[in-house]
Amino acid sequence: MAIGLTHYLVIGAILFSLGLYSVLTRRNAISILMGVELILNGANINYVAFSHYSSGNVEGQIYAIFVIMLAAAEAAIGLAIILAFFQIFHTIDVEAAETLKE
Amino acid sequence: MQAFVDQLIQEGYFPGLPKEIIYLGAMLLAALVVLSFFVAPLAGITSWLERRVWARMQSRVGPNRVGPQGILQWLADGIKNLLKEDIIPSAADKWLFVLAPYIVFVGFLATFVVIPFGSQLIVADLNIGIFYLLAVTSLVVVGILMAGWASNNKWSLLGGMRSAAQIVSYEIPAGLAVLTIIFVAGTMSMQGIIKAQGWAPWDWFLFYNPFTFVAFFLYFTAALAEGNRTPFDIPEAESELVAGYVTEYSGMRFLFFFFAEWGNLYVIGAIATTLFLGGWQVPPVTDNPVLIGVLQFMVFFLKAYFWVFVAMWVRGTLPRVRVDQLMSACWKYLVPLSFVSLLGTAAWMVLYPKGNRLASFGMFLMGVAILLLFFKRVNYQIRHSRPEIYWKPYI
Amino acid sequence: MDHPIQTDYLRWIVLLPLVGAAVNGLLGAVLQKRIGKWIISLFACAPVLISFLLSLQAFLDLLALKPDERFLIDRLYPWLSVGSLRVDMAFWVDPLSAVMILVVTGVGGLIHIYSTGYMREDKSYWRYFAFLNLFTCAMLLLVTADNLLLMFVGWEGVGLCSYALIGFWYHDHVNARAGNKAFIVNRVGDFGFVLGVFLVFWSLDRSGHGTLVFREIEKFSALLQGQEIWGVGVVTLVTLFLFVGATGKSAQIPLHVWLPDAMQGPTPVSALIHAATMVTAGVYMVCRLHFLFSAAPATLAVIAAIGVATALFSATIALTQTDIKRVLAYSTVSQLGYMFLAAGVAAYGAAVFHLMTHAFFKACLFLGSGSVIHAMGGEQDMRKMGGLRRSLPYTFWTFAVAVLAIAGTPLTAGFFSKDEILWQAFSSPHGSPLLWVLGVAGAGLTAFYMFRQFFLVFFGECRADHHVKAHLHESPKAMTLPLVLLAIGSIAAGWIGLPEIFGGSRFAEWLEPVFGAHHEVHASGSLEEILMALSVAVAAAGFYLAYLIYYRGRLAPERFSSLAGGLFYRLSYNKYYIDEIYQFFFVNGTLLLARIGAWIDQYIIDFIVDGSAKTTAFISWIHGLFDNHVVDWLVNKIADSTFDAGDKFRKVQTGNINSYLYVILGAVVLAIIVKLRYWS
Amino acid sequence: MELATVIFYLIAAVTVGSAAMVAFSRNIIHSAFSLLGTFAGVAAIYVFLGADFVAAVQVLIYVGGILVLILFAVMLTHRITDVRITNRAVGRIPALAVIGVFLFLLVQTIRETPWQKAKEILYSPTTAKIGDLFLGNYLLPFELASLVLLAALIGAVVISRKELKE
Amino acid sequence: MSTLVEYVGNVAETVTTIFEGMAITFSHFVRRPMTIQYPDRIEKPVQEMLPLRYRGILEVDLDICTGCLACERVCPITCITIGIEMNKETKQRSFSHFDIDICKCMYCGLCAEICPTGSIRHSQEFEGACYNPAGLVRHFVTEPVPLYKPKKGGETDAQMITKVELGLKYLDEFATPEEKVGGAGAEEG
Repeated sequence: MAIGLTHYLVIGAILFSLGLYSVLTRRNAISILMGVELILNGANINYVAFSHYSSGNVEGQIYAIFVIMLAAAEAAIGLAIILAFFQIFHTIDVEAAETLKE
Repeated sequence: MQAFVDQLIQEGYFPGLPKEIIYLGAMLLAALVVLSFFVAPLAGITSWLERRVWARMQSRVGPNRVGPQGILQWLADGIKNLLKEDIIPSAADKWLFVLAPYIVFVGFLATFVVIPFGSQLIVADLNIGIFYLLAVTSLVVVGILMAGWASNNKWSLLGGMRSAAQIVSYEIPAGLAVLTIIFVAGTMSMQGIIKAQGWAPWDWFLFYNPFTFVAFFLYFTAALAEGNRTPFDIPEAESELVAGYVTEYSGMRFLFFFFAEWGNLYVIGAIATTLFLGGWQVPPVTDNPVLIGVLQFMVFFLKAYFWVFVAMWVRGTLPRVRVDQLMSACWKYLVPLSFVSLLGTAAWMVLYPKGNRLASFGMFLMGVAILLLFFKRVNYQIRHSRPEIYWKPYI
Repeated sequence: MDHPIQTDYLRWIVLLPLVGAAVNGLLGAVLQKRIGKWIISLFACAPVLISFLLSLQAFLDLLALKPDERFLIDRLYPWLSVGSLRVDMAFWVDPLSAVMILVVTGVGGLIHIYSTGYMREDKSYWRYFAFLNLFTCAMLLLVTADNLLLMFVGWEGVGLCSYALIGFWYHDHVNARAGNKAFIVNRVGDFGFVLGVFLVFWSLDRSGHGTLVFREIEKFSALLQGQEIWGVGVVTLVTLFLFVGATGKSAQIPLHVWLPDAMQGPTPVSALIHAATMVTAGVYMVCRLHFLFSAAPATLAVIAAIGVATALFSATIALTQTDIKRVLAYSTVSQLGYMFLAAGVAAYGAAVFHLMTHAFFKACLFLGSGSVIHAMGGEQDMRKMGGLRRSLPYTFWTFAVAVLAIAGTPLTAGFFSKDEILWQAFSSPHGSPLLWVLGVAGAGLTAFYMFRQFFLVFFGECRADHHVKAHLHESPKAMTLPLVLLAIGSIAAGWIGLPEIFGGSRFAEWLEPVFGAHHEVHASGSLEEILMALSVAVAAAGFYLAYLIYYRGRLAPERFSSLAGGLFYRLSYNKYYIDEIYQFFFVNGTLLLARIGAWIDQYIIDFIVDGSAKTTAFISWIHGLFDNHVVDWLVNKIADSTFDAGDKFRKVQTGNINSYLYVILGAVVLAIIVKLRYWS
Repeated sequence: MELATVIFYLIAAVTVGSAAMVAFSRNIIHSAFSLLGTFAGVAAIYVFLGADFVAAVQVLIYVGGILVLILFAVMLTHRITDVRITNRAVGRIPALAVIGVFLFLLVQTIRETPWQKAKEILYSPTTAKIGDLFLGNYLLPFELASLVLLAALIGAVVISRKELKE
Repeated sequence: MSTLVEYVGNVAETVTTIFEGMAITFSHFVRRPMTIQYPDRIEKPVQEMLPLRYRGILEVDLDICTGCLACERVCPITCITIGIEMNKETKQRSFSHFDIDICKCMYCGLCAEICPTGSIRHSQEFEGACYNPAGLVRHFVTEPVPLYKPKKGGETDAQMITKVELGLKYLDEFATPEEKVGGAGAEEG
């Protein structure tokens, strides 16, 4: 079977699911962040694949670049939050952050 | 290169083999040839030359025993390292420890894909060439961090993190300086950038306008920092961190790191040559394509190697900076200045969309004047200390 | 005409003052402290002067073209593109806006220079010049705008800057209030303007040619004919709305109230606002859209009526004012009335001509009065001045020239322009003899009050106190030089627009490509001469009366002020109580409504509430017993169970990303299943 | 089988494999370094899709920026000298079940949907086109993105700044 | 403003100092190295080029050693061990062993300084490498050697005279530096 759109979409879906799994099960904030990166990468593959196979122009790639850019911003902010979190709670287990619950 | 392989296939040199396999074989063969007959000697000889140059600047002699003038010293060192025991510390993270040198090496080697040694001598003239270069060199960071962490040694880790912070920081001024040239050339292809310049020095982007002139030095400084070179070699500062992230490495893996480091020096020179110094452009002296190719290669190689020499020279001159000085130099000085040069070049492009020949000539003359001033200072220093002038490069 | 010449320097006419404003506004405080005020002056004056030179360049460029092709345009970039609306950031110069930019940058530049002398002692020197430059920029944007929307930006810009400049000395509450007033009254007008713009676009868009570019509106304005909203022609409605905007900006009845109060700002600001820039915006806008106005005779009639009414009305107020600047302010309103009168009889050329001449002599008057105030140490009451002609020679002579000009003395600029207006009011198809009569009456009043002011200030005994007298001094060079230049302009500017009988107007020729050919003259040349002579005679009468009363002292002013028991005098002195009426109807009306509401609230509703409360209290006492034993038990039970339930449900709200994600994911999975099962 | 196909499957295997490492590894450092494989694999996939510029951006930003940031964060928040850093995961079984169902459904959807086909599939340099679009149709988002980046920059600085009082 | 001036000043200073520094190193680059190439590429053996005061490996001339043990006592790391025994038959004392462990020796020169006859001294030899650490302990006594007793009225044996003179010359050169002769030492005396 020749490589086609479906292959790329399936890879994207797998990456997405793995990222989701990571986000679901991890208790470590950085691991969650890594899961989010996987999710974004999965979505990006879809963008570029659609751009290549479905629309034939580069607009999908533009979206991918936007996503990458936002991922960079998100990582910076996320890690800053994690560091602040670590300074307060001396752990990065997200279960520790339940002081708002009470 | 593909055309050449196609031709060979056409002429029936490989009967019965599928085309892809031949391509794969050809690629591997080419890579092997380049690696063992160009990259490895290059890195090795650079290591030898550095020791010689450095020694002479400190009134010493340097290695001169193995082979004529010690030129085979690198080979001896390499063989010695290959024969040494390959130690993996028991507390190290074995997989990452093994993997790290390869990642560093891949990041270094991948740059050779787009380095234009001549108008024909390039592996692939990617249309995003210089961008690709910036991208693959960032692989090195990961490798260094990996090495630092996997060694399970605080010096290694500190060295790795310092190195990563340094490289990530200095990527910004370097990228901005590169961007000024992309502005001027209007392309990211390495060949395109070279073709936008001429063989004459005043056609080089170095003298295109005052801002590119500054950008060149900013780029060179930032590139030295990215290559962990003195005066920015705090990641492997031997007086503080033993050997930084390579502390625990030995044998072949150790060799890989230093291979990458010295090879990187040449890559830095090559990029600087491509961006600012007219690359392989030669005066139109002959029509013979082979001769022209050789000439172009020579010109490019020498220009690039000159900057390798300058890096050694800098190493012989400047002391190592402190970590905070390193960071403040980057963020307070290099980044704003490279922004200035970027915006200045943009303004220049608006003012003179076709460039300004007069300004280029003026800048060139200024460059010559600086050079003359420099040699005047050298002459003064020589006379001042009344040493015996000794022009012999060998001893 | 369809292919205007693309240039690239027009933008700098507008942008240079902006650059000046930016430099002074952002770095001014530092520069002033570190380097000195001269650098501020440099950054403030140089851009305007360069703009003036560029304007001259544009003017000469236009001159070099054939009359029908006199258009320069400078397109910067597409600004907005929403639906069918395409708006470019584009500046254009045609003969009309060429006149305007010359006036704005020329007179404005002189005012800038003047200000460097006038404001020298002020601490917020840089802030003043930043706003002044911004103001100039906004005004230039307004006049060079290629489309209505861009014009509106300038329109609002001058409003904003006038607010800032009028309230420049904001430490004084009165000044800040004056700024507020100007701003709010302008908003009323701007609302009309915006409605007009919307309506233009909407109705053009309905016909398939939605645009806001002037030339295109002109091209498609025929499409508006016949369209109606609520039984009124769209053109009439549009022009009326736009005219509301113009009344606000140009201080016509009934929105004129802000202008006299705007005298609270520094005097050069008054000069800039009243002579050259902001108030002329309305006139300019009407002239710019003359094709729309010409197509709406009803609006023209309204404009002419309001114009002449304003001219007369404010002239009568100016008769009795004692504040030197207020007299000038009402005179401005009055002169603007003349301009609208001209516009109202479709004599746009005359309006613009008067606008231009007025710019010169009114600027001269304001700056002269500023010089007087400067000399008097801030005193503005004319009753405390007098005999200043010896102490202030330059001011005196330039003021004299300007007064002659505004009074319509023959051979001065004011004479030619006012006469043109009056003649057009008489002879134009939209005019009538009645308008002429009223106009001439206004001219007579103008002559009177201007000479009254002139005599009060410069002749007779000095009525100032000792202290001030000792310090009387002529203003510095930076202030007298603009005065002289403006005085020369007050004379010379008229000569480019000679009436028909004296050889025809170059000015009218110049504006011809914009406004079309002259109206057919339906009265003979001799009639024009007679009318001219009459108006001069009336003005002369005004002068003579003032001469008698205030120079010779033959007639006591009280003889006039006590007419009809002083009614007229008090009316005029108190500005017909317009401010009070507005206060009463609009401000107090609102307050009264609020009070009525409060009263109803306090006495009626509160009574009902109190009464029911007492009743309820009684009933509840009875219920209390039942409540305590039966209901409480029930309620407590419910509360307890709710609490329990909440305790259990709280566990859903874990604050944990993972558990939320489970829920989200579950929903997504369900959605996909449903999609695949039932809709595929 | 064509060589390109083989390489594609190879890259896909690397990508998915290292992504799985990220998701399942018990050592957070291994997770973080496995991201390198994923990012590089995804970049290679972009190359396959003819998106050279995006691939370079992916390597530059993800590998050179985000990955290094993540590694820094890991190293700053753990006792790094301990090799066996645990990476706790809870509720593996239900999560796996849900994710499995989800993935199955996704793949099912992908297979069943009749995707639109491009007229022709081009492999041409995209950089110039992307640049034109960024400064043309996508100017507003582009500017907004720069604003977002600036805000993120300031935000990161503000958040990670040490409070002087404490 | 002053911050800007400072900033530009910093940049200018960096550029000029680096410029100057590069010039200096380049001037060194074209100088003759100070290093003497060893062991080949020099005109005569190194040992012969070394001055008398060179602190090479210690050597002892047992012929003029009085066995006073001053060197053994003064050595801070006790790398000198001397054994003296009485020969019952001849009633003469003689060295049973005289060992210097040059592994330990730190070439401080105290022993040579204190030696009354100059018998222990630094030689010009410096190549001490050998395959076995034990080889680095120098044994100067192979068979018992009698102690040296200075004869009253000077030596008569020509061979002995040269030895004694050599020792004294060494003492003059090494143990009494020039400053002591002309300066402080003379005043004290």
